[in-house]
Amino acid sequence: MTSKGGAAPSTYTPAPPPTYKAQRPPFFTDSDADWTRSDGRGFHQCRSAFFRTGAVNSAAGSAYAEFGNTKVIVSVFGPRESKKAMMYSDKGRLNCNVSYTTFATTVHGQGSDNKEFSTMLHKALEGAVMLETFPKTTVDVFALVLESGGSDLPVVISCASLALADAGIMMYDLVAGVSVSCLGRNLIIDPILEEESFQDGSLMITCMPSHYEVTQLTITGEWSTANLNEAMQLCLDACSKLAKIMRSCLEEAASASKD
Amino acid sequence: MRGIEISLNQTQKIRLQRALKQLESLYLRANFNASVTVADTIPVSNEDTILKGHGTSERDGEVVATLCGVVERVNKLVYVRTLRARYKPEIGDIIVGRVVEVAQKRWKLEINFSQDAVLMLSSMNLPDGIQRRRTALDELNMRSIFEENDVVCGEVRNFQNDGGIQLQARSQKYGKLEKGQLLTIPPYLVKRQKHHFHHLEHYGVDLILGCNGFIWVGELVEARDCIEEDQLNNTEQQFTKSNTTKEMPLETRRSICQIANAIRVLSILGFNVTLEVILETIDLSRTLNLGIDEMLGPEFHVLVAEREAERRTSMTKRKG
Amino acid sequence: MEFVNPEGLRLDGRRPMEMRQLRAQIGAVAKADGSAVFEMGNTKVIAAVYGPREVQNRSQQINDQALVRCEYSMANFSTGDRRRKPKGDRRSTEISLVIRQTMEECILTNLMPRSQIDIYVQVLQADGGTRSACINAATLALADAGIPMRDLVTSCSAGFLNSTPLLDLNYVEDSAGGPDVTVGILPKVDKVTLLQMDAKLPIDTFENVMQLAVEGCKAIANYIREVLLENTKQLEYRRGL
Amino acid sequence: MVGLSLGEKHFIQGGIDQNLRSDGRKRDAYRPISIETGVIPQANGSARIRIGATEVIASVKAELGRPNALQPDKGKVAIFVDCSPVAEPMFEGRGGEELSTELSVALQRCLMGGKSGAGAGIDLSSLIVAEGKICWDLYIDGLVISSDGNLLDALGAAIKAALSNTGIPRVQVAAGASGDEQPEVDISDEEFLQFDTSGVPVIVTLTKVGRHYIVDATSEEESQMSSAVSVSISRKGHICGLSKRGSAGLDPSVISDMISVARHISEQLINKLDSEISAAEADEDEM
Repeated sequence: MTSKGGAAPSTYTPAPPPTYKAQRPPFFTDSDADWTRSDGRGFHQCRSAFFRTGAVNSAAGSAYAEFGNTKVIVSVFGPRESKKAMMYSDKGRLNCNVSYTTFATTVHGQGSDNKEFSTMLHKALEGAVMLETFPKTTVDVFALVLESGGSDLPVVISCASLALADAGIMMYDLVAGVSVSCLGRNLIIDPILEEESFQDGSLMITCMPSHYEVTQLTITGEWSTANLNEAMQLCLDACSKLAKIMRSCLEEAASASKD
Repeated sequence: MRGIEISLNQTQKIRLQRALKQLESLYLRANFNASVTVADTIPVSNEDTILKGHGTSERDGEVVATLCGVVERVNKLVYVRTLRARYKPEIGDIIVGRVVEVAQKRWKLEINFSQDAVLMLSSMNLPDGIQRRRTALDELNMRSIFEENDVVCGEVRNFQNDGGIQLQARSQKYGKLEKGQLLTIPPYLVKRQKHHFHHLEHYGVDLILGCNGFIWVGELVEARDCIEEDQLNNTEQQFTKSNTTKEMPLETRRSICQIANAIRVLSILGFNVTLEVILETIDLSRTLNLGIDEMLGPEFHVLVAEREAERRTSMTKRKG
Repeated sequence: MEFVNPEGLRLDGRRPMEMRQLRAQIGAVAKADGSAVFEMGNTKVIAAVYGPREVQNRSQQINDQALVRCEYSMANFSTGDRRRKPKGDRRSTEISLVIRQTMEECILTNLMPRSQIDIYVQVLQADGGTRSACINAATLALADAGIPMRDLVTSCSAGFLNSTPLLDLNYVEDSAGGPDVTVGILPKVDKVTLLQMDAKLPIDTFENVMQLAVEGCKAIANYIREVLLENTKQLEYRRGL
Repeated sequence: MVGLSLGEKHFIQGGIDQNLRSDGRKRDAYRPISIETGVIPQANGSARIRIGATEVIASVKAELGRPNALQPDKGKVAIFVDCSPVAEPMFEGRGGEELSTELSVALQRCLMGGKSGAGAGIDLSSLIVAEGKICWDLYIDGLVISSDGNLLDALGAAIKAALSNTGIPRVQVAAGASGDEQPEVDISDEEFLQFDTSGVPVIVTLTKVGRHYIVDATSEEESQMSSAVSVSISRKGHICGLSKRGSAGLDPSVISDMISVARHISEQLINKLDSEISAAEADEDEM
C-alpha cells in the first residue's frame, strides 16, 4: 500500500522520494485498523441529518440542512421569465449558484476554490426537474454554505432538491447526494472536512432513489473495481435512507401548514 | 499550401506526392495555366471590347483580379472562377439547404451563401398537390411542412434586389429529405450537370449533389407522391412513430455510409465529386474488401489518389 | 544593451535588414470557410474566417455592405512567461480593432450586402510582431475563403536600436523600449493602410525606418502571393476537369 | 449547437442501434488519431493531437515557485483549457467560457487524483526542488483549435503526449541556505530531465445514445446523447477519475457496465497513443 502514489518514478527524481509514513496525518495510518473517526462514527455511518423547509420567507421555496458542522441554506426563486438575451426554448431553465460565506471555512476565503460546484449542482438537479413544465421561464437556485464541515456538495444538492420541492417545482423525484472517501484501505461515508483533506479518493453519487437512477457521479483518485462497486453500493443505500428523511421533512411541513 | 490533413507514413507520402504530380502534369498539358491571385493584373488584348465579370475590377486602366482563382474567357467576358469560396448561386441550380427559420409566409434556409435563402410558401407545392391560393390556415400549418432544422431540396428561382435569393420547390422531386445524412463539401467540387438527383436503385440510395456543396445521401424514396398522401392521412404523431419503428435495412445503411465516406475522401483530396467518381471509389473499396470506416484511413486516400491519376491519364489518352 | 554587435549581427544572428523566416500554411481549420497558419520566426498565428454568412444579430445588419468583425485572442502558452489573461483585455480589444479596420478597408464589402464576415485570430506563439503576423494570417485566410479583396494587405514592423534601423523586431528587441513602427500596406496600389508607432524618432530617421518596414511588407506580399498562387494551382489541378 | 432534422436524428440513432455509425464506424471504434509533439518550442513540452476533425494543442510550462504551506513536499500543477473562437464562432467573447471551465474541471478530476495525491497521473512529489521552499509549478494549457466532438478525450491524450515531450531543467540548489532564507538555485539550460508519464491515465468517454454507448462521438452524435460518462483509467486498469455529463439519469448497473467497457477500451487506446507518441517523438528528433 505504501507504493500508492508514493513511489517516485525512476526517470525523474530531483528530490529523494519523501517517506510517506511520516507525512501521514497523526490520527491515521494505513496499518491502523482500529482507527476510529474523530467524531466517533463508524466507517459506514452517516452524520445525523437535519432538514427544515421554509427557511427564507421571501423565496418561493427554501430549505436548511445541517449535517454535523456542515450547514447549508438554499433558496429557490421562480419560475420567472427568462432574460430577453436567452434564446427561445420550449423547456424551462435552471440557474444554479453555490456560494460560501466568508466565515464558512477556517481559512478566510478558502471556499472560493469550489467554482465548479454551481455547474455540478445544476447537473445533479436538471435530470430530476421536469423542465418542460415551465417553458420560457427560469428557476433560480441559490445555495449558501454557512459553514463548511465536509461533504458540502452532496449536502447542497440534497438541500436544493428539498427547496425545489418546497417551491412547488415539479420533479420526478427528490435528489439525494452522498459522498464516500477512500482513506488507504478504508471506505468512509459522509466524510468531514478533516477526513476529506487526507482522502486518497472520493466518490459522490446523487440519485433519485425511488427511480433508482443516478443523476450525477464523480470520482477522483485511484480506485480498484471492487472498491468502486462497494463505494457505489454504500452511497446508493445511504441515498435512499437520506431520501426517507427528506421525505418525512416535507410531509411534516405539509401537515403543519394544514393545521 | 493547403496540406492534406491525414497522417501518412513515409511511403504513403511519396506515393501520394507521385500521384499528385501526375495529376499536375496532366493538367498542365491540357490547359494554359491561368491561375491568378488577388490583385494580379489580368492581361487583356483590347480594353474596350471586353466585359469585366465576377472577381475582376478595373484600376488605372488595368483589369485586376479581386479573388484567387482561374481566369476564364467567354467571348468578350472575362471573369475569375473561384475555387474555395461560398456558394455562388445561379438560377436553376439544384440545392440542398437547412431550414433555420420559419417566418411569415416563408422559410429561411441556410445554403452556404452569404445570406439565408428564402423559400416562399407560394413557391411550394402544397402537400395535397392542389393548385390554389394559400390560405391563412396554410400559413399556420407551415411547420407541418418544414420545421426548423429540416433538410430541404429546392431550386434557385431568382435573385431579390437586396442580393438575396429565392428558392422554389414546385415539383414532387423537391421537398423534405429524411432518413439519411447531409454532407458539406466545398461547392467548387460539385459540377453543374444535367442530373443532380441520382436514384441508385442498385444500392437503395438517393444521392443529391446540391450545387451549393450540400450533399444528401439517404434511403431511396420510391415515389414521393404516395408517401406524402400517407402523411396527410396519418396524424403527425403516428407519422413520427412509423418513422422510428421502421428500421432501415442494414444493407441500405451500409451503402449510405459507403457513399458518404467516398464523398468525404474525395473532398479531402480535393477531387471533383461526380457520380461516376463516387461509384468508382466505392468499387475500389469493395474490391479491396475494406471496412467502411477504413475508407477514411490514410491508405485508402492514397489509393484513391493513385486511381484518379490513372483514370485521368487514360482519359487524356483516349481523347488524344 | 547591445542589439547589434560590431560585426553587424543582431541577437538572433540576423542582419539588420533581414527578416525572420516566413512560413504559411493554408487550410488549418476544416470547418472554417477559410483559414491559415502564418509564422514569422517564432511568432505563430492561426486565423480563421467564417462567412460571408447571414448576419447573426439582425440589428447589426448593414443594408449595402458586409459587416466585418474580428476577434484576437492569445493562447495562455503563447508568451515566454506564462500568464493567464482575462479575455477581452485592453490590448486584445485594441488589436482586434486594428485588424478589423485594416481588413475591412481591403475587403470589397459592397459585394456582399447584408452579410457578416468573422475573422478570428489566435496567437499560438508570440515573439514580437504579433500584430503584423495576425494581419498577414488574416489576409491568407480571407483569400482562402474566396472573399473578394482590393489587394492583399501585408504588414511588417521595423525598429530603431543602436542607431540602426532593424527590420521585423523579435520580442527581445521589441521590449527594449525603442521605437517600433508597424506598417500595413496594399502592395499593388502602393498605399499605406496601417501605421503605428510608439516612442519617439526624428522625422528623417522615421522615414528610413518606415521605408524599411514597407520593404518588409513587400517581401511578405511576394511570399504570400506565391503561396496563394501555388495553392490555387493545386486546388485546380487536383479538382480536375 | 448542431441543428439536425428529425430524419437525421433518427438516422444517427438507428446507426448506433445497428452498430454502423454515420461514418461507417462501429460503436467502439475511434476516428483516425494523429499526434505531433514539440509544436510550441517556447514551452517545456507540447503536443497537438487530431482525432478526426477535432484538433487540440496542449502545452506544459514549468516555472519555479513556492510550495503550498499545507503540502511542503509537493509541487503544484494547474490545468486550464481554452476554446478558441477559431474552432467555432460560438466561442467568441465569453461564449467558450462555460465549456472551458467544464473541461478544465473534468481534466483536473481525471488527472490529478485524490486530495492526498493518490492516483494522480503526475507525481507531485517529484516536482519538489527544496522541500518547503522551492518547487516546480507545472502549467498545463489546452487549446481547442477545431472541434468535432470528444474534446475531453482529445485533451487528455494531448496532455499525455505533451507531458512525455516535457523536459524539466535540472536544478542545483546551493547548499548552506538555512532557516527561512530562500536558497539560491542554478537552473541548467542543457540538462533536462524527462518526465515520467507511465502513470498518466487516458480518458475514455462513453456517450450514451438510446440503449447503446459509443466512443469518440462526433459533435452530431453528441447532440443526440442522453448522458455521457468520462472515465480516466491508468495503465494498470485502475479508475483514476470519473465524471458524468448530460441530464438523464443512469441506472447504477449501467454505470458499472460502462466502467468495465471503458476499461477494456482504454487498453487499446493506451497502446495506440503510446505508439503514436513515440512515432511523433521520433519524427521530431529527425527534424
